[in-house]
Amino acid sequence: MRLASAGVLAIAAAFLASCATPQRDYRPDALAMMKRDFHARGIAGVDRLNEDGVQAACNKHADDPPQAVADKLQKEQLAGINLPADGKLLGDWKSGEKIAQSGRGMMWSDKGGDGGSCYNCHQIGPRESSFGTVGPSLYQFAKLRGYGADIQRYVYGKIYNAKAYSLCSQMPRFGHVGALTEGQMKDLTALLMDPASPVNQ
Amino acid sequence: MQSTRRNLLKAGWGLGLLAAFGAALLKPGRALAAWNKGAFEAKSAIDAMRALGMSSTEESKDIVIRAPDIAENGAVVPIDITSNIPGTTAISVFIEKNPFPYAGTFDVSQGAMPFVHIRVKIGESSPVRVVVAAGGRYFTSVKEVKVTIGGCGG
Amino acid sequence: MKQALVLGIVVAVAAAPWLPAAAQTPDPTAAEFDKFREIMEQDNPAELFEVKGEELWRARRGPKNASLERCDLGLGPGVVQGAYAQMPRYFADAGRVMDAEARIVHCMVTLQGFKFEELAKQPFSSLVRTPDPVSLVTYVAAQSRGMKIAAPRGHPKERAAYETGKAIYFYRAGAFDFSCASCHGVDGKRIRTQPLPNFTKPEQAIRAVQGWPGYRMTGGVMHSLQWRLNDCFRQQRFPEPGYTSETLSALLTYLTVNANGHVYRGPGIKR
Amino acid sequence: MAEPMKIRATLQGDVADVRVLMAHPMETGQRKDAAGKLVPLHFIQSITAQLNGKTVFSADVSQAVSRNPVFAFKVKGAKAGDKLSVTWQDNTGDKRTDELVIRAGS
Repeated sequence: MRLASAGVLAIAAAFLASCATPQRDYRPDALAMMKRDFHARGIAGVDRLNEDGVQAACNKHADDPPQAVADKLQKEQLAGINLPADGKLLGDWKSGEKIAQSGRGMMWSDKGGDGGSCYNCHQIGPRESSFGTVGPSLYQFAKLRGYGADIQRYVYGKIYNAKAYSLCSQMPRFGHVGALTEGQMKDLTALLMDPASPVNQ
Repeated sequence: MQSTRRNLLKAGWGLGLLAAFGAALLKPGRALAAWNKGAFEAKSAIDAMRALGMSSTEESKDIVIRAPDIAENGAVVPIDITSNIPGTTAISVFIEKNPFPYAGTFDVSQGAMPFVHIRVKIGESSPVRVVVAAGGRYFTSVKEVKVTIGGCGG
Repeated sequence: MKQALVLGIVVAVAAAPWLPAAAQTPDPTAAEFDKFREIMEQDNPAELFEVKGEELWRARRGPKNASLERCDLGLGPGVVQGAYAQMPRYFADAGRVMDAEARIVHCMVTLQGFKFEELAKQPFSSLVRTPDPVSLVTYVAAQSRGMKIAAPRGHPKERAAYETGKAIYFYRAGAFDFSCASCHGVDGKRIRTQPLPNFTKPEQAIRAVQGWPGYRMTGGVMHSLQWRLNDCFRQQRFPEPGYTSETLSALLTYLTVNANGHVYRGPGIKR
Repeated sequence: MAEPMKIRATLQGDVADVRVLMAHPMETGQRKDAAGKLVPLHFIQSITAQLNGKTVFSADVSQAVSRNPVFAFKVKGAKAGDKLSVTWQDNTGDKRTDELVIRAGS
């Protein structure tokens, strides 16, 4: 009796092990399949299927890379952020609101960059009720956190390259990939940081 | 005059009413007058109502408008309208913020219940006004529909 | 009496300024949409395409002047009932896993003699044209209305398609570093006002299948899952996936298997 | 040209709950096509429903009605076996009539 049940257990354990064991990594199969099946369209070339360093680290570690890996890559990303040469980080918040509203840019149906898609994921101004919730609310951003130069730099830098602050953030790297111009990023920074912006009322 | 009574026009309603009646008489077999170009091309609800001869309207709680507070998509907004006003003959719909607010009239005087379900385009958040004709009088009710932006906007 | 006659139309509802609440659980906007979903589904223009698809299914067409009534959707030649709910599946004659539309297109090519390149040229609906495979897949899907989703996992290629599809789902790349999971990887989020189901969870994965093929209110056209995935990749800032390609069948295998066991309600209506 | 409607009628007592799907582009005249040209106004203007040949419901509508229109209304005094027909006419003069025989309620 005991023997029999032990035997059953052993078989069950072996079966479970065979199911659970060496989880084959299907990522190479997936990439090979995609490379076979995708084609360039408009501005979206097939080179976009290739991972860069940040993407590779995040893909490999399911968006949770070891601290050392994250630190090293974040430092590199931070070093790539070009702050405006004139030292001014605040543009026109009104234009920033328009950029935040537009969900276009960098798709095969676009000519290049366009908007910031900000409202897709964030609550920002008080008048727009159609806002996404993928990212945190930015309503009253500076009113709650302060208007200082360091916070301005952080906002500009975060828009330029969110991965410099959190390696596997879901936020795009707008400046890094050229989706937004310096002027546009200044306008968006103003939307969040200008004391006159409706965001801070 | 009752304070609840809202009158729409300064003058000319008698004429409009007469015109509507005249047209209806000319088209036996069909309850509605000829497709009212003037009303459909009016750029405001008040002008459309004037063209339809809706001289004065009374607010009524007996008109039930079931429409979303927030429409998922302004291209297709479902609206159920039920009139509990005795003797209801027609139900008209005005989407006040649309470029051409008058959306249509539904004649229920010849054997239909005072109910209609429609799906309409609403360009931006707008009051949807319903006017019910009953016993030669016009009753009205309004429902605000908010139109949102869904999807990624791309 | 005439003092009241002066009034213009009274804009009765002075729109109260809508102040968004920061945290909303459960999402009242989504709840409001759900309230009207049933009404919209009750009378769904998708039915117009279902009727058209049935005509196309039975008609002798193409260079070979054949109907699709011998098309094998996995349950034997000509069996349409329940076939949609049991796809994607492995088809030995094609040597690959196919989703419903991929299989229908395969039949149009092999049985009717249509050229794949022609069918793939403009495969998605526009305001002026609904491609035949879209109507056909709507008809086929409708014949699984009320049935349980049961995408098969018996064949090794079906299991491999699931795993490959899963890897594609989580693969971040492109201009915005997005994967499918960037938007559909956590619970309770939304883009603008559109709720984002987390398809990695069985109870939410059904929402990748439910309502498709769907009559889309935006544009008022009928769309299939092939279109849905194509447009996801566009917004993911990826290059374009091939129409009915293995990548899309693999991804659909991952999504559908996750939804197995849920009841499919037939072609639906989408925002 | 005009494609068939889909009509459903469900009897509840002597009231027929009628639901109609129509295939029509309902162009507003404000949309531009792929080439950037305005697509002309093209929309259903009037709808008539007849029960055994007698008009029981009619409507005049504008281009604000959604593409592929859906209407529902309720006809009094209907019974199983009655013939219900629905006709629409658009601004180009195009017309379509479809009909069904009302079946006993469930």
